[in-house]
Amino acid sequence: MKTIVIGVIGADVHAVGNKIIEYTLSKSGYNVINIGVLSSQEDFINAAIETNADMIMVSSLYGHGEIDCRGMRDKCIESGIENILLYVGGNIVVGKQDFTEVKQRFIEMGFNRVYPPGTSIDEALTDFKTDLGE
Amino acid sequence: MKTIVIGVIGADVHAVGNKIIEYTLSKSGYNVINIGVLSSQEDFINAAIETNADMIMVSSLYGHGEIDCRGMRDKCIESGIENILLYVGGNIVVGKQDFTEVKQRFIEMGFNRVYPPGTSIDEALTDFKTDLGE
Amino acid sequence: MKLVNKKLTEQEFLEQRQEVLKTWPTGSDEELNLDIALAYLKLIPEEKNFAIVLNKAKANNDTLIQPRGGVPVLSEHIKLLNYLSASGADCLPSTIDSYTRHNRYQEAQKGLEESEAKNRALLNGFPAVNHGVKGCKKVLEAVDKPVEARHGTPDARLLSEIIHAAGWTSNEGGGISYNIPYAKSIPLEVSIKNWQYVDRLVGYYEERGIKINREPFGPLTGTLVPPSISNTVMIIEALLAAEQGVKNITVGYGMGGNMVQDVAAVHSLYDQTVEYLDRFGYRDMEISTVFHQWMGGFPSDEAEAMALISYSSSVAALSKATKLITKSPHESVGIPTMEANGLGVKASKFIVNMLKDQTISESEDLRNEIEQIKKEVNCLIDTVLKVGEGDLAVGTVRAFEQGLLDIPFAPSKYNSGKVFPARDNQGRIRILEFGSLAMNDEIKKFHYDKIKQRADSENREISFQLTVDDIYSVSKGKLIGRPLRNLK
Amino acid sequence: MKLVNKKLTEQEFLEQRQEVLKTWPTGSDEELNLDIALAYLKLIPEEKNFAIVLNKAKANNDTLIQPRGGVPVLSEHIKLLNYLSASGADCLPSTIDSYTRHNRYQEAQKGLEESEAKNRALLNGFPAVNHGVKGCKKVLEAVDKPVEARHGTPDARLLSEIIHAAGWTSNEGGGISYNIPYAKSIPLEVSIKNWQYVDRLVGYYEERGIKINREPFGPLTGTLVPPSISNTVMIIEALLAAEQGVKNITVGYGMGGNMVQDVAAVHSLYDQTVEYLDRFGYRDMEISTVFHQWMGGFPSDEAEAMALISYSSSVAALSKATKLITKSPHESVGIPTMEANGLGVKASKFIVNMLKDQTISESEDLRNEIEQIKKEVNCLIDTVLKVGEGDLAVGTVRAFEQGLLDIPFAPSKYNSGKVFPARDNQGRIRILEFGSLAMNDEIKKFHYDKIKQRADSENREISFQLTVDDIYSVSKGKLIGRPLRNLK
Ligand code: B12
Ligand code: B12
Repeated sequence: MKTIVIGVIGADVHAVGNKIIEYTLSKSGYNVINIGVLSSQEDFINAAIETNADMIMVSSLYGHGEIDCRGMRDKCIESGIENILLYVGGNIVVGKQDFTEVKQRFIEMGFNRVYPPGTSIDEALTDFKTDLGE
Repeated sequence: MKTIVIGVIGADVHAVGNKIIEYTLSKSGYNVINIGVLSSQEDFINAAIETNADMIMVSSLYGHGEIDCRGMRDKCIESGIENILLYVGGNIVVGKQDFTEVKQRFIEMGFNRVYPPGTSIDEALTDFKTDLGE
Repeated sequence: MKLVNKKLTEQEFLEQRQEVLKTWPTGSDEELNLDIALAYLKLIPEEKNFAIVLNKAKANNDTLIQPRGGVPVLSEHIKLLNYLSASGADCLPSTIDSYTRHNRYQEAQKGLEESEAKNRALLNGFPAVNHGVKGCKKVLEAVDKPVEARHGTPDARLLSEIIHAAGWTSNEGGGISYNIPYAKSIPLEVSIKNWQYVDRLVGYYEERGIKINREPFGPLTGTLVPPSISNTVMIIEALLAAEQGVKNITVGYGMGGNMVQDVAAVHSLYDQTVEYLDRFGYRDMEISTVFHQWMGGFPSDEAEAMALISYSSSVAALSKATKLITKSPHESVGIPTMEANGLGVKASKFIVNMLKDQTISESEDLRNEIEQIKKEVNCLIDTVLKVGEGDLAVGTVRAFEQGLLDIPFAPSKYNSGKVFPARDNQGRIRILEFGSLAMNDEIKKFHYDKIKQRADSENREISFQLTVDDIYSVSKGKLIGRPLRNLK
Repeated sequence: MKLVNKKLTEQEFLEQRQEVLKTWPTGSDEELNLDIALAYLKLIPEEKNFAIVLNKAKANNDTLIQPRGGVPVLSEHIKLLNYLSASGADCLPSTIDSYTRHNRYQEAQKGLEESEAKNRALLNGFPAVNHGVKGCKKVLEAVDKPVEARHGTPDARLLSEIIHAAGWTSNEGGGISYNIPYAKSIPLEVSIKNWQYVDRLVGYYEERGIKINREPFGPLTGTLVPPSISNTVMIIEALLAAEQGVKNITVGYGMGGNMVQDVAAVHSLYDQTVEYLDRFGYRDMEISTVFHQWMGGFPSDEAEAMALISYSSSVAALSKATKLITKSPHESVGIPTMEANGLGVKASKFIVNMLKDQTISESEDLRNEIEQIKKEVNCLIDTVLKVGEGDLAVGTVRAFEQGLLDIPFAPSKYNSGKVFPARDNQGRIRILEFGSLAMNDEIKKFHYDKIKQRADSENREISFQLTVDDIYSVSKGKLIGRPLRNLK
């Protein structure tokens, strides 16, 4: 059973999607570690280390995702989980921006996959399967 | 009292604006000759000659205005009322087109004033005053 | 032949048919052979048969979405319909251009050719007669939903022949509703006869097992039409159609703007249509209703237009009409682009889905409004039958002649044009000036009181100015045309 | 100091104030001197005083339009507000960014500076504390309508000091509504105390003749919140505010989606707020209501979003709420551009004007729904008072502790999170899983029956899947999340 750490980063309190993600991933056979809303980069990384997780799935809905996610890959590297899969989704920037550009910014930050607004967790499930080698 | 011939040109049956125009112009002190809907260029010109009118006000709502209005100034010239004021308004072409271009087309046809969609008769009243030298 | 409300014999029909098909070259296409046409219609799958699609929706309590739309060039028209279908339309239109509506096929031809040449539409619709059965079949075969001709044609005999032979299984119109609001000098007698023919054609197909839908045009002039007047016209046209053998009828109503009155109008329209058809002995009828989004002057602001479209859809859904005819955010300006038309469809579809399982709760107010409309309709139809000495068609002609039936703002000289409506204090459409309209004193008093109440609250006299203000009001963002000085 | 529902003495308030103002440099601006602030507030014209504008609207039966909106850079924020005003907004917002909401002024400062440098908003709102009184005054002075701070801040003491001293005459929030849905680990006791302070500040001004409006945040998590739960929170917050001297309160409600339930919710909210305030002896209260357009997940299609905005507005207008908070066609994607925000305002304004003179007719169904909500609210508030041994503030904390009060989907660990809602067969929000929610058996049975009826009609068991489906449904264009296999 693969382990996925999920949570909502920064000062973000959008809890509904997070609860649905937990429900959907569990139902799909993953071991889900949900650190909830208002979580820092450290919270995600600590949870991943403790549970020997295969993937960190960052949600950011409220718009500050860009500020909140900066340097997260570096922190992973410092913490010795340099190869962990790092995904981000939700409404990760402020406003309706050109998504190719947005994606580029997050890829450069070291995220493996970056999802545009409106991608529900169900739609992303096949990606996880592929990337986790299932 | 100035005399204005009004009517709706071509195969156009939009009668509501026409009735309101009659009401508004009469109330504003004009002698209104209303030839109604489904009127041909000849109907307008004959009415203008018969009543020695100062202005012909063509309404076209249904979109065929461009076809219906072609050659109207020439017919006025032929009929000896070459200097009559010729106005057109309503929804004079098919669809939402750039109005400066539309206006140009009708000016070239010999219309003195060309009104964009949404100009109600009340808004145009001051133009008539000016042009009729009142 | 004298006008009577009686089914044309097959022979009468076929004789007239010969003349009809001669009126334009495309009338002699071999696809217009009735056997060939029947064979073609038999092959049309259920999901493209308008009558069947409507029956299913009605059984399911669904409100189907249908935009208006038609452009002159064939390939562009097909593109438009497919776009509308993809946007969520359940039924497809083909709006016919105005020259065709007046049987001016020559001018339509010119407009079509110029549109093709200039790559810019010069006609306000699809000239189906000029395209002929072949062109119309191409349309049907290129789409995945049923197609209806929507027009405004006093003499739609050739047009109807062509579209039905091409597999379009619905036709809008009627002898009154496609004359009085759409023509100036065509006698009602003539248009009713023409539409008896159109209905007889449908009856011919029905007798041979082909379901075809007919849709009297409810909104009439689209301008402050009191529900009882349009409902009366709908019921008369349904009865006239039934007599010619039409079985599947969708009676229509154009939104007035006050929610309770609009819902009441659709309910009473349905009830009374069924009731009258039954009373006159027409059996096995399939009746549905269609609601037209606001048919009067639209606001020019596109966000406001979208709001009006959405509001109209809410009312339609609450009325449980079987079909909803949509408008676009370009309405006040001109024929919409494909994209703008699609926006109207999407918004409308969203709303009917949101309201699918909701109903307006039964209330006394709603019941009263329904009763009021029914009373008025009965009053009008009784009079029509009386002056017609029992014949509905004759009665209709005479009633219009004498102003006993009268449609506000209509261009026809066969309409007396003495009725003026105005809104009451809740925005319901009432009658300010009755002319000779055949309403009894109790009804007149009801309307007078309602309008008086409004005029009083606005500190002004009852006058035509109320009507004028109400004509403009919705396009200016208000339901009731109240004088500005009374608003803060 | 122990939490009790008792007005802070002026001394307690002023002592606490000293500490509050120290929490960020802008707190020491001299404009925060209460006499200077009072003098400034006294000069504000009536049309910029939120409380007065609301009172007038209520007297006039109007529904005022207010969008959300806030951007980090001052000049851009002013531009935005003027644009919204020109689009038809009657009241102006200043939505505060999320760092400020969590008192992380340092991060807000960084975001503000980066936004100014990059010419692109990196904050999701206007960092009012960082802009300080001077910046906030510039906002008020640049516009022609009243301004309100809208946020989600458990500790809004400094923020409230700054905005009121700058002449913003309304403040959204409350000790419950700005904690449970907006925080994870702030004890309710703490946020209620903080909001007692905020309310006491308003009371301080009120005592000196300055009207200031307070608006508890009705929608809570915006996600399928049963009306009785949010109404209960509203009434508690109104009572807590009144105790601190607040006089002008606007209680809120977030649209659920079923028209009858929504209208019933607003009616009962108003009635019961007035009733409870009266019962607890608060006199001269000015109460109005605010309706929030759909607060859950929006459809991404902009035409559909406009339809949802318009539908929400229709319901708001029919509910006769005094104010309507609007959304934009960009809702599902991100903070709207100024233009997109304006579209939402225009559409909403159009609808409330169209429906100004209309009311939903009184019906048994509506009355029953109102009675149901009132019964449930009474049941919850009785329990709160009981566990609080008569003290409302204490009772609230204990009720949440024990799950007797419980808000669905809230992130706070001080919320038990055991309540799950689902829609019934008409789309009304009912409670599927009560947890420990303090409802009696009769109420539980009512909800169970309603949900059972829906589950049966969909051929499935009652389970959390209903809730999940209902969370997604509106964004997918349906009110009720029915399984696809049952749709044709
Ligand atoms: C009501 C209506 C109808 C009614 C008309 C009933 C009747 N007999 O009068 C019905 C339903 C029958 C109808 C039919 C059709 N209509 Co129509 N109709 C409208 C609608 C909704 C309102 C018109 C109206 O009465 N407005 C209220 C009056 C008071 O305003 P008005 O007519 O604009 O007139 C004022 C001004 O224009 C101005 N004005 C007019 N003339 C002049 C001249 C001058 C010199 C000046 C200064 C001002 C001026 O002053 C008037 C008074 O203030 C308009 C769209 C809209 N405006 O929202 C479409 C509209 C005019 N119709 C249109 C069309 C295409 C048709 C149809 C072909 C059907 C179709 N495809 O949908 C048929 C045509 C029938 C025919 N042969 O003419 C199109 C025209 C498209 C275009 N130009 O590109 C419009 C714009 C709708 C659209 N966007 O598609 N219609
Ligand atoms: C409900 C809601 C709220 C509620 C939240 C209640 C709660 N505590 O949960 C309340 C009202 C409290 C709220 C508050 C705020 N909100 Co809010 N909110 C919404 C709203 C309407 C719906 C969110 C939701 O629950 N959707 C339903 C769930 C099931 O979907 P979801 O959250 O999108 O999650 C799914 C997907 O995104 C995806 N997903 C999520 N993460 C990930 C990660 C990966 C890797 C993958 C593959 C998928 C994935 O899967 C999830 C399940 O399918 C959205 C707009 C919208 N979507 O319509 C705005 C929205 C998210 N909020 C927004 C904002 C700005 C705020 C506020 C700042 C207030 C404001 N300015 O209006 C505050 C912020 C509070 C804070 N500190 O975080 C903005 C964000 C703007 C931006 N990014 O540019 C949005 C987009 C609205 C908008 N257009 O302005 N909000």
